[in-house]
Amino acid sequence: MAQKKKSVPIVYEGESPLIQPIDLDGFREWNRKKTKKLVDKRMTEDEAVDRFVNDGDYIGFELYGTVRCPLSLTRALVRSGKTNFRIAGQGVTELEMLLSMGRVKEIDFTYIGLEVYGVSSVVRRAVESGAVENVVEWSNAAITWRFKAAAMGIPFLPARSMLGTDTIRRSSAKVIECPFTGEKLALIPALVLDTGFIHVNRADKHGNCQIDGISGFAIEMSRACRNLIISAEEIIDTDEIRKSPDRTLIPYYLVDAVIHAPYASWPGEMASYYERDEKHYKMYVEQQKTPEGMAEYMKEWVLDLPDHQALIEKVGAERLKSLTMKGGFYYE
Amino acid sequence: MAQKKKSVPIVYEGESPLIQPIDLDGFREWNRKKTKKLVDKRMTEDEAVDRFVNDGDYIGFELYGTVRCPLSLTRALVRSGKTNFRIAGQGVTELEMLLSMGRVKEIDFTYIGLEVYGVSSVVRRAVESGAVENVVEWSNAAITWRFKAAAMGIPFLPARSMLGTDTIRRSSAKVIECPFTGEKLALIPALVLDTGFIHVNRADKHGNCQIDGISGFAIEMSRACRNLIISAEEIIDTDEIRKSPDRTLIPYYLVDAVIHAPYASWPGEMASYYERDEKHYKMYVEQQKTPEGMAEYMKEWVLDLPDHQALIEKVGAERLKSLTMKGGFYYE
Amino acid sequence: MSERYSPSELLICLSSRVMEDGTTAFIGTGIPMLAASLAQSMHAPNLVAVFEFGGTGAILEKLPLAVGDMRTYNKSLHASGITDIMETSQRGFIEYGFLGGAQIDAYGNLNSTVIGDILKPKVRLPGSGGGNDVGSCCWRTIAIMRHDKRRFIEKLDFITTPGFLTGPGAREEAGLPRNTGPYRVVTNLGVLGFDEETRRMKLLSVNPGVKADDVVENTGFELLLADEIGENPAPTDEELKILREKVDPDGLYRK
Amino acid sequence: MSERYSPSELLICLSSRVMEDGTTAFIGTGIPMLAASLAQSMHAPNLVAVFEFGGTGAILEKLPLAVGDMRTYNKSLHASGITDIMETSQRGFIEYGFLGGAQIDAYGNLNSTVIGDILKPKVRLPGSGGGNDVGSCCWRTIAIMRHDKRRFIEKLDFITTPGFLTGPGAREEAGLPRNTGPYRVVTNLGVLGFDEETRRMKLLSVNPGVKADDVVENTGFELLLADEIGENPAPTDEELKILREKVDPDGLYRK
Repeated sequence: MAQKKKSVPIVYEGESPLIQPIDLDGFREWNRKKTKKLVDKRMTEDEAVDRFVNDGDYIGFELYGTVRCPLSLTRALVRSGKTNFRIAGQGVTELEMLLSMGRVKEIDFTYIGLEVYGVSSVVRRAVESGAVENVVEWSNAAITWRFKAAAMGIPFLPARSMLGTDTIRRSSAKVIECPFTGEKLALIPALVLDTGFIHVNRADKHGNCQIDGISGFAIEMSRACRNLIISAEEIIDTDEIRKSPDRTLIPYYLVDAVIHAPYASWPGEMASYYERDEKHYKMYVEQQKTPEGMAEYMKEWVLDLPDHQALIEKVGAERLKSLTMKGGFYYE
Repeated sequence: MAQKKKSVPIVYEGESPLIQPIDLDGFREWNRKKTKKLVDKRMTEDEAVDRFVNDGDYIGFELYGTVRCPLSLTRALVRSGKTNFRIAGQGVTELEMLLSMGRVKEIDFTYIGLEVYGVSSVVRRAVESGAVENVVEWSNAAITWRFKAAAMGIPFLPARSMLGTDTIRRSSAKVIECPFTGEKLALIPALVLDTGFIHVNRADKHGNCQIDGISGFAIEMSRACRNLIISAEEIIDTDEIRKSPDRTLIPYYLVDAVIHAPYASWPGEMASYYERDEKHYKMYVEQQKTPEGMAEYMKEWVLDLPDHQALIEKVGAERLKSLTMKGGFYYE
Repeated sequence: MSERYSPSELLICLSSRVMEDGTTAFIGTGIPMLAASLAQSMHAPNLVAVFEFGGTGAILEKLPLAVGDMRTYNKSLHASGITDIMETSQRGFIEYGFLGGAQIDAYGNLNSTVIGDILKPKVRLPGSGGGNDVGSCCWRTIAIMRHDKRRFIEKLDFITTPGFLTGPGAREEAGLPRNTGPYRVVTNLGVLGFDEETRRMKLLSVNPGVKADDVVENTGFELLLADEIGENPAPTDEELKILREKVDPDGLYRK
Repeated sequence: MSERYSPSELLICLSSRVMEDGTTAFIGTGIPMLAASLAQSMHAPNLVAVFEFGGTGAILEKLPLAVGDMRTYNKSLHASGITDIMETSQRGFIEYGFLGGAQIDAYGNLNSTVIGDILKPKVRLPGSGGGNDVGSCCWRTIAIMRHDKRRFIEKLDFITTPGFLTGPGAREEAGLPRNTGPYRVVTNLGVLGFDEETRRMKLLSVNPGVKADDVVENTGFELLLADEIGENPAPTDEELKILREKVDPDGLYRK
C-alpha cells in the first residue's frame, strides 16, 4: 500500500482507564472454541454460576428497569458467594443485590435508580462509602454501543453523544477529529463481558432464544459475552425455532447455559407473561432504604432460599397467577 | 475540556473520492422535516418515481440476487426516462436494466453478477466501454456497513475487512491505527441514498413494513435514505401492525411512498409467497448476453408495458399461480 | 397554588402545551408520559411517543411504571431496541426530549450524577441513563424541574447532560449535532427559555399566582427576563378532566 | 477422469472432505452448497451452514438457486441479515469460508474484479461481493478453482480478496485478524495447502489419474511440493449415492 503521511488529532481522552481491556483477537479465539454443535445446555442456576462465573469477572445483566430481569440467576449468583465483580451498571435490582452484599469492585455506570421511586439507597451507600473502588461514567446509548462494538468485532464505535460533558470526562471514551468530515466525534470503546445474564421469553435446550416485544439491548449484549447464561420462561422444541427462524434473536452458538426459570423476572414484569408485582416492589423499595432493611430482604428473599423453586413456592401460586396476563402485549 | 496533544496516523487512504459526500447534519435536517403523521402514502410506481427521483440522484435497491426485488419500481424508473444516476452496486436485474439503457454514471460496486449463471454481460459492456464513468470498489459487508453508519447517524464504521487489498485501494475507505489498540483498522464511510427502493412482504398504508425470513440489508438501508419508496406484496391494516409491533422492521416515518405491487419480485422470488420463475430467468440470462437481446427484452418486458398491472397480465395468472407457495418458508 | 389542581398536574399541563402536533417526543416515565398522553388528547393527536428501550408510536392508554414496560409499546407501531431508538435520535428524527436532574445551570446543562465531588460523592445520584443521549441528539429538550436556589445554580457539581455548555457555539465546537439544544425549562414557578444570542436561561412566563421576582429570587444565577413576561393559564377544566379521567385515572399524580 | 463421476462431483467430494464436524462454514451458491450438504450426510452432521444474507443452520434439503433464497434458511435456526452474519464472522465464529475467483497467486490472493487494468478493464468481473469479507475474517478459507496457467499466476491483475498478501506476517501487518488465512485450494487437479513458513502454495495431494508434474505444469508460479504427495481417493460409491439421490437429485452438477 502507498503510504500517505497524515494523521487525525485525538482532541480529548476520558480520564478513566478501561475497566475491561479490549482484546478482539482473544475474543475471536474464544468464540472459535465455543461449541457449534446442538448440545443440550440445560442446567440449574447454581450449575451455570458454578461453571461460568469466577471471582473478579466482568459481568453484566440485560434488562430494563424492572422488565425482563434475570433475577433467578442473580439470586443464585449472590448465594454462590462469588465476589470482586466488575460490572456494567445498567439494571437495578440485580446490582442492588450484589452491591448490598459487597460483591462489586468496579462499575461502568449508566443508570442505577428506581425510576419513579427515585434514587437507590443501596447504590448511594456502596458508592458514597467508597466500597466500590472505581466508578466510570457512560450514557445508556454509550454502554449499548460498547456492547455493539464488541458484537461487531471492532474496537470502538463513533458517536455524537457524551461530547462536551463531565460524563465523557469520567469515561474511557476518546474524542477525535473525523478523518472524513473533520468534525469532532466521540469514540466509544468495545466492551466484552466475561459472563452475561439474559432472561428471555422462550428458548430451546440449545439456547436459541425468542423475545417478545421490545428487545432492549439483548441482541447487542448477547454477542458481546465470552460466557452467556440464558434463563427462559419457557423451554420450547427446536422444531418450533425452525418454524420461525426470523424470531430467533439470540442464536444457540452464543449460549453456554439454558435455565428453565418461569417467573424469573418477578417481582419485575415479563412482556406478554406477567405484570410487575407492585405490592412486593414497593415493599422492596422501602426495605432497601436502610442497610438493615436491605439485609433483612436479602436474607428472607435470597439467602435463606435454596433455589428458584423455593422462591416460587414462597411467593405462592395465587399471587403469581394474579399477575399473569392473558397473553400478548396488547391490552384490550 | 482539557486538551491532550496526541494523534493517530492515517496510514492509508483509498484513491477513489466519495461519489456521495457525507453530510450528517444535512441528513438530520432532512429527517427532521419528514412527516411523522400517519398519512396515507399509497400511490403508483409512476407517481413515486415522479415525486421522489431526480436526474443525477444517488439511488439504491435493497435485495439479494433474485430475491425480494423491487422490480415493479425499477421498471417504472426505466420508463420514466430519468438518468445520470449514481448507484450502490448491489443487485442484479435492477442494475442491468438501468445499465443497459445508459442511465448510470457512477457505481459503488460490490457484486453485480448472475451467481451460478456467471458474469453479467450487461455490466461488462457498460463498464468495459467506459459508459459508466466511475467505478468504486467495496465488499458486500462494507457497502452494508456504509448504510449502517448512515443509519446510526455517524460518519464511518471501523472494520477488519478490505484491508491489504486492491479492493480497499479502489475504494474511498481509510485505514488508521486504532486509538485504543494501536492496530490497523479500515474506516468505512457512511452512505446516504437520495432515494432507496425496497420490496417487502407486507406494509400498511403509512409505510410500516414487515419482512418474512432473512432481512438482508433492509434494516440498514431503510434508515440510510432521504427518500424511501416501498413496494409490498400485501397492504395490511395498521391494526395488524399494532398487534405485533416487533415484526415491524421498517417504521412508517422512514417511508415516503407505499406501492401495492403483488409479484413485484418476479421473475425473482419472494420469501413465503412465490419461487423464482426459472424458465423466464434462464431466458433473460440468454437475452442479456447481447446488446440486441437485452434491448429486445427491455422493449418487450419493460418499455412496451404501461405499468405493473400490464406486466402481471402479460405473465399470466396461470404462470404466477404455478410459482406461488402454499405459505411459510418451511418446505415440507 | 390553587386547589383546583396539584403541582404535578400543573407541570403536566405546562409540559403538554409545549409539544407541537406531528412531531416526535422521547418519553421517560412519570410526568413526560402524562404530558405526552394529555397532548395527544388535546392539541397534538399526531404526537409520536418514543421510548428509549424500543417502543415507538404506542397508544398511551395505561401509565407505564418502568421505562421499558409493556405499556411503552402497547399497540405501538414499532417495537425494536435501544440502539435503534438512540440511533434514530442521532439521525435527527426525534424533536423533543424530556430531561430532569438535581441541578441545572444558566446554559441548561444538567447534573443527575453526583452532589459534591465525583471522586468523593456526597450524594451519588442515578447517573446519566439516557439523559446525556437525549440532551445530545434531540432537536429540542424540555427540562422539568422543581425551582429553587439549590437546583438552579451558577456552577454544576457535574455536567451529566449537555445544555448549551459554555454558551454560543459551544455545542457545535464539542461535536454535538448542529442546531440542537435546550428549548424550555418547565418548573413549578414558570416556563423558561433560552436567549438566542447568549444562550442563557430567560424567564418567558410565570405560573398562576407567581411573580417574576419570585422566580428571580429562587434562581441561583442571573436570570434573563423576556421583554414581556406572560402568565401561564391555569390548567383548563378540559385538561383536568382528560388528565383525571383518561390519562391518570388512578390519580397517581393528583397529589 | 473416470466416467464414474463428473468433474464437478469430484470437486464437491474433495471440498466436502475438508470440513470438520462441529464447525461453521460460510456457504455460497453452487459447489460449496453441495459440499456442505454432502459433509452433513457423511462425516460432519454438525456442520453449520451460514449464508451471507442471513441464514444460519438451515437443513440443506433443496439446492439454493440464489445466495439469499428461501432454501438458505429453510428450517434454519436463525434468519437475520447480512450485517449480523458478517459481524459474527468478524467476531471469529466462522471457521471455513469458500471462495472462488478468476485468478489466484502463490499466496492465495484472489481476483474476481477485473482482467486487465481496473481503469481500462479487458473483462469486468462481478466484483468482491462477500468474497473479501470471507477472506478477511473466516479462520480458514477454501478456494475452489479450475487449475490452469491463466488462473494460477504470479501476479494478479487485482487483489480482490486477501490470501496471505505478500507473505508471512503481511495479514497481521495489514490489520487483518490474527491466525486467519487461506487453508486449502481444491482444483480439478488436486488439493493444495500453504507452507507454514513461507505462506506459499504447496501441492498436498493429486486427484485420481493426475501426476504432480501435471499440477506444476498447469501452475503459473513456482509451486511448493509436500514431502509426500498423497493421492486423493476418488469419490466413493457412498458419496456419489448421497450426492445424486439426496443432495443433487435433479442432477444439476452431474455434468
